[in-house]
Amino acid sequence: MIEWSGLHSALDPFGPQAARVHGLWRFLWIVSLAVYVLVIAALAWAALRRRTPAEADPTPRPAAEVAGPALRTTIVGATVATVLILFVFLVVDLATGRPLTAAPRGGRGALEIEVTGHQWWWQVEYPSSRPDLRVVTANEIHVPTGRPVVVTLTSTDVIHSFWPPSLVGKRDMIPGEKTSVWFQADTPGVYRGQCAEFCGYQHAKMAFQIVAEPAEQFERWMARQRDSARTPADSLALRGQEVFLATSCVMCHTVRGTPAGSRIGPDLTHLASRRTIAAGSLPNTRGALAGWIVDPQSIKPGTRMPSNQIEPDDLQALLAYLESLK
Amino acid sequence: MTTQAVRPGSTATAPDEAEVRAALDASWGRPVGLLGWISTVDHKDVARRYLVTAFVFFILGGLDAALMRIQLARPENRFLTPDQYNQLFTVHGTTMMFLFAVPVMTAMGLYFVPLMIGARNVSFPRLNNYGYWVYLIGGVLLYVSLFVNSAPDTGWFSYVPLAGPGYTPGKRADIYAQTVTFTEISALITAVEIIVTVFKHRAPGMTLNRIPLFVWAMLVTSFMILFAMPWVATASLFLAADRLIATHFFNPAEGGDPMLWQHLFWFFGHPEVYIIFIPALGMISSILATFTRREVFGYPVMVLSLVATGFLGFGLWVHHMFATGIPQLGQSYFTAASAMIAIPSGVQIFCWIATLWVGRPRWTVPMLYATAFVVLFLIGGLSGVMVASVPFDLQVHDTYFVVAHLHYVLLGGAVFPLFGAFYYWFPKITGRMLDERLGRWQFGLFFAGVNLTFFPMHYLGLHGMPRRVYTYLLESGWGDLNLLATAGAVTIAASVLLFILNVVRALRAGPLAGNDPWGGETLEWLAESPPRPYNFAFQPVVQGRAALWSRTPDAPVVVGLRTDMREVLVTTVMDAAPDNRHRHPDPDRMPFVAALATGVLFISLVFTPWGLPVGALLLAVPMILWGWPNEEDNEKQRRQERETVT
Amino acid sequence: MSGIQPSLQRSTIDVAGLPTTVFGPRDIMWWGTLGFLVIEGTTLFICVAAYFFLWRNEATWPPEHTLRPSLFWPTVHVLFLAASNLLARQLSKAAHALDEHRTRRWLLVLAAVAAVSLALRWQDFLALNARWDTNAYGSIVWLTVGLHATLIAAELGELCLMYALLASERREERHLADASDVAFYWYGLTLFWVPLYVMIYLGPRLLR
Amino acid sequence: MRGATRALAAAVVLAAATALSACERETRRFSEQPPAAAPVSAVVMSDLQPGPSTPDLPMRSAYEENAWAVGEGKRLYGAFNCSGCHANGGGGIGPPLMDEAWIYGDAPENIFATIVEGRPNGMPSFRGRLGNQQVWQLVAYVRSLSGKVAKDVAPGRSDHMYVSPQEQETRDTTPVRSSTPPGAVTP
Repeated sequence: MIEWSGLHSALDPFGPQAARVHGLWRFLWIVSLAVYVLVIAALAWAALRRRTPAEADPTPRPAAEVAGPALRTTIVGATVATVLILFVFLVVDLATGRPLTAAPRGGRGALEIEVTGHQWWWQVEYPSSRPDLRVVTANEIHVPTGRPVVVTLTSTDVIHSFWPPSLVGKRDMIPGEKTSVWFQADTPGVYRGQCAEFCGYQHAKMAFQIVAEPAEQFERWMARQRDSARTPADSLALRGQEVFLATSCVMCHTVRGTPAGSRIGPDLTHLASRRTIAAGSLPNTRGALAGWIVDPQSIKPGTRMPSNQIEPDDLQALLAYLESLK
Repeated sequence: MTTQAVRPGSTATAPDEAEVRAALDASWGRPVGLLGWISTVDHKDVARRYLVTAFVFFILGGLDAALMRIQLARPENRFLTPDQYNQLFTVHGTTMMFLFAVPVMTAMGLYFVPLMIGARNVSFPRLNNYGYWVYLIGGVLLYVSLFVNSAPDTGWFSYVPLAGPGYTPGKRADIYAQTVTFTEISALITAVEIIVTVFKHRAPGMTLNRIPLFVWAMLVTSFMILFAMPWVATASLFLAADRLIATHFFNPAEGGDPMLWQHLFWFFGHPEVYIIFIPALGMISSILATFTRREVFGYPVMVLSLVATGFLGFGLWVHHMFATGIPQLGQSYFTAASAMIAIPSGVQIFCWIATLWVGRPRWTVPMLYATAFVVLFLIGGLSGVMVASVPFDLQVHDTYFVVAHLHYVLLGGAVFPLFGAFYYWFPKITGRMLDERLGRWQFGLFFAGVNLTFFPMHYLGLHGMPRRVYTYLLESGWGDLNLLATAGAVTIAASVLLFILNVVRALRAGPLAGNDPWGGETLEWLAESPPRPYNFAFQPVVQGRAALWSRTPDAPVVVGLRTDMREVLVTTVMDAAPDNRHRHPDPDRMPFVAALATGVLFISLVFTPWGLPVGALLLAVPMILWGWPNEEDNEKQRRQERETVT
Repeated sequence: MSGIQPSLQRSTIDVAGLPTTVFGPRDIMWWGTLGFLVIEGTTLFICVAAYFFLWRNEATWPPEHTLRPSLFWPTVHVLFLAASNLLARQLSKAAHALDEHRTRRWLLVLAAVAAVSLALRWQDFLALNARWDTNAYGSIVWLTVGLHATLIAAELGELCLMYALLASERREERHLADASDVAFYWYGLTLFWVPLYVMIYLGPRLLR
Repeated sequence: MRGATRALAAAVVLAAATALSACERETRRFSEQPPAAAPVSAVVMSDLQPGPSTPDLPMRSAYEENAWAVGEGKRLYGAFNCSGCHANGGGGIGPPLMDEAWIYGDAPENIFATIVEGRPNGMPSFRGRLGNQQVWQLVAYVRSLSGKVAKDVAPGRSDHMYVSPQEQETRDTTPVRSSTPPGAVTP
């Protein structure tokens, strides 16, 4: 059961890319099963068949001497069948592969996103020629349904791999290189993705989510993401902002609209609008957030976020502030 | 000159066998004591040590896996930390590939190739001994590092930049690099041994088309080792240099390239699979022939398939890198090549089924294992064809689907035949029989355990579970199948325990085997069980492809080699016609000392570049003494020993 | 199925008349030498592959701010090594002729050649004009030249050992075959260097 | 026989020594307060003391034998832009960190104080902004820049442009007390 973390299976395709591969899988599976049953049946028959006394002669002999010409023909036939099946496999493979690697239809209309892998989170950027229209967020990718999305991938440290199985197969993110992949989500929903190249201690908990929503809703989301964070109205959250800016938070995180501008960790400008924290490891609830701030190392040992000793009052204020970052 | 020198002797010239044996026992014996033990040059001694050591590493690697399976049995389990888990999965993979699979396969070759071709020993016996000690040092290095919490933790594939100096501080990845170096040295030595032995030491009459299939398999494997292992050795040299002396092979900011590592590694890594798998094919052919009482169907086709697999194995490496974004044309080529390698494998399976069909099968434990090979390997082979497809691979690459695939290939395709081979050849190695009833239980448990552990993993992978994760979320829904897999791992462990029990019982009180308990086809069954250090009192002359089955009662034997010292017959490459006599080395301690010096060299290279000159100087001493003839001294010593005994 | 029961009555092949000193592919040491040449050749080939792989990443070769390798000493060295094969040939001939005295002499000459070659190798390193830790180009050329240098050093040791052996009382006729294998190894060693020289020192000039 | 046994024993001892030294070097301490984690108060800001003077106890940084901590220090050094002033140890706006000259002392506690408290002429105070563990990691790394940690603990090259030899290669030098911060010598 997948509750808050999203759909995550190559067998539950929700886009044209994953659907094609799913079709290919069904073909492969059925052909393989047929081949397997045939070969094992032949093996069982050869092993267990009743033998005439002449056939059961224990004197060692070359097999070819005992075998009739029919056996040789059978082997040649089986080999030819193998070659043919492999040939069909190649054709089907190419037929599936070409449209997958080809640029998406409606090329110019595609949404462009840049995703950068970090140990162990994902930086998501919606580029724009106008700096004020750029959107930077983390670990959660919003896309409109029914529109191709081209993702440019790179990494700042080690090799990661971008993989939302319900939408598209994986593509490695290699430092010093740019790779790309495209997908399209047909149905609104939350699709989980996970790093698929071993990248160190928290490879297991380096996940992201793709939230597919109708175009209007997506545009609304984009508009909100472009905004800077509002200065909180209530006093507790205001004090939380002070805590944020006075402690170690500010060393790594950005909250646009405040002096906090470090790019080492995820951008927190609209943290409260996200579904999860800690790269898809925890639901974005107050309790989880508090636990994550105080003791991230017991949730994700080795993560780059240090443990923080914060007075309980300050923590409550900080949580109130972070929850105000809608 | 050659042919005239060989006199097809009359029927009355054979010397008395008892006398010959006594003389050979004296000249081929091993010195006593610990020093004698380390100085052995007998291929069987060395191979037995390889086998036992590799089996110990198999158990250690299995324990690594068991700990991983405990950790993964439940979601969000806290049995292991990610640090420990990463070390364990790295050591598991490195152990199974470098310390178990390759050495155990080549060790079977080292033991049985000389016996099967009717030779007295391998070509370069001291080098052979050196190779074993170097391998042992490499393995001990890895496990010492694990026990002091310094084991490599970047995977057996050790991708940069993660394994580079920037992201793995300390010495963990350096230990990986040097472990690889040690095992590659040993594997390369074994490959040269086997190739030259097969080329130059075959018994007279064993022309190319009479070479047993197992020997063909080992020959192909050795050639693959020769051309594949230098790639990973060089790659690990680059890695060690990047980490120790700040070279930039893998640093993209200075013109290096992380992809260089992947190409170098997989150009070795893919042939590696066939290096493990091809000897297993040879084992199956041996077992099948003996227990069906038929020479394997289609000998030329079988040999060609082995050779074709050897060649094709080098053309597939990129299919491990589809997710990195290889150009479309390249992808299609590698898909086609990967699919093509299914053809020779298929042909061999068909030929075996045909042999079984016309044969008179006896369902001993080795036969059960050989048959299970087809049942299991076929699953791995078919899923292998699936992952050759780029679009499909992009979904399942680096997921548990691939974990399932590779374990079906390596366990089904290599470990099952290997266990069959253990049961089959155990009587030859030890002189005693393993218990059939225990063997059947062991087989059953192993078969069930492997399927229970690895079959569910196909499903897990398709449902998105990536490899190399130390845990997974409760929400993922992967918990139940993981628990099942852990139960399977327990079953495998029980089976391996049963095997150890069987071996211990057989060694203590197993029934004596005699020379030829199974009615075997090939020459090893002509020798005693266990064979004497010189293998055969008189080297046999081969009269047909099934060396023993075609042997006539009046088959000629080779005489005229000296018995007062070690001398072996060298034959021609193609026709195995007697060509010259070679003075065979005596036991020597220097290979052991040289291995220690090699150990100092490479282990100190983990810490300082000065390890190279210092280690090289250290190594020079035993190497010079090794090159210096010591036969006369040995002769003197032997005489003294004999005098003190009498 | 039990073991043979050789008796005085069985037929035999008598090999007592076969020679114990043979040369070339008839000798197993020759095959061993060939095996190691194959391994070392493969290793150096991998360096070549890595060199061209890294080349792809750069707009210019050598990369910017890196000097091209100098030519003079490396060219002297490669010509010297190529010419030394004539000496190795003499060694091989002397060994084939079973002439201990001449074999010893040529072993000594070749050892001197190897020593000179090691000294020239030092110049080869200097001529690279790049350090191993400046960039990937520097790394690959240094390592390639260095790997080949270890082969020369090992061969120097082997030559000295062979000379000492043939000068000692332990010498036997069969050791002359080993001496001819040393010459065989020398051919391989020098043969490897020629393409490596072309790649490392001429490559950046030839293929721009 | 005896020779071999002795060689074997030597090898075992060597291996054991290497292995033991590995224990501390390779530990990954993701989360802990280092043993010397409260030394901010231990940093003496005044030379005056009541009673007889206490002898100086040299302090050892908690992480100088731990490769992972030094590596983390290196990462933080880059992440927090220490290189903005100190470059990769060669100095710039701020003093170089890889030479023998130390204005405020080269001892771990001195460097700790310099980071936490800041120094006149431009060194900011990181008090409250960094956890003690992070500061100690930085201290260990800064000391590795001038060869003050063991070679097998010091980091190797990073995946960046080549600017200076890797930390493993820098040699330890006798620290000299330098009186004038270079930043102070302004025209």
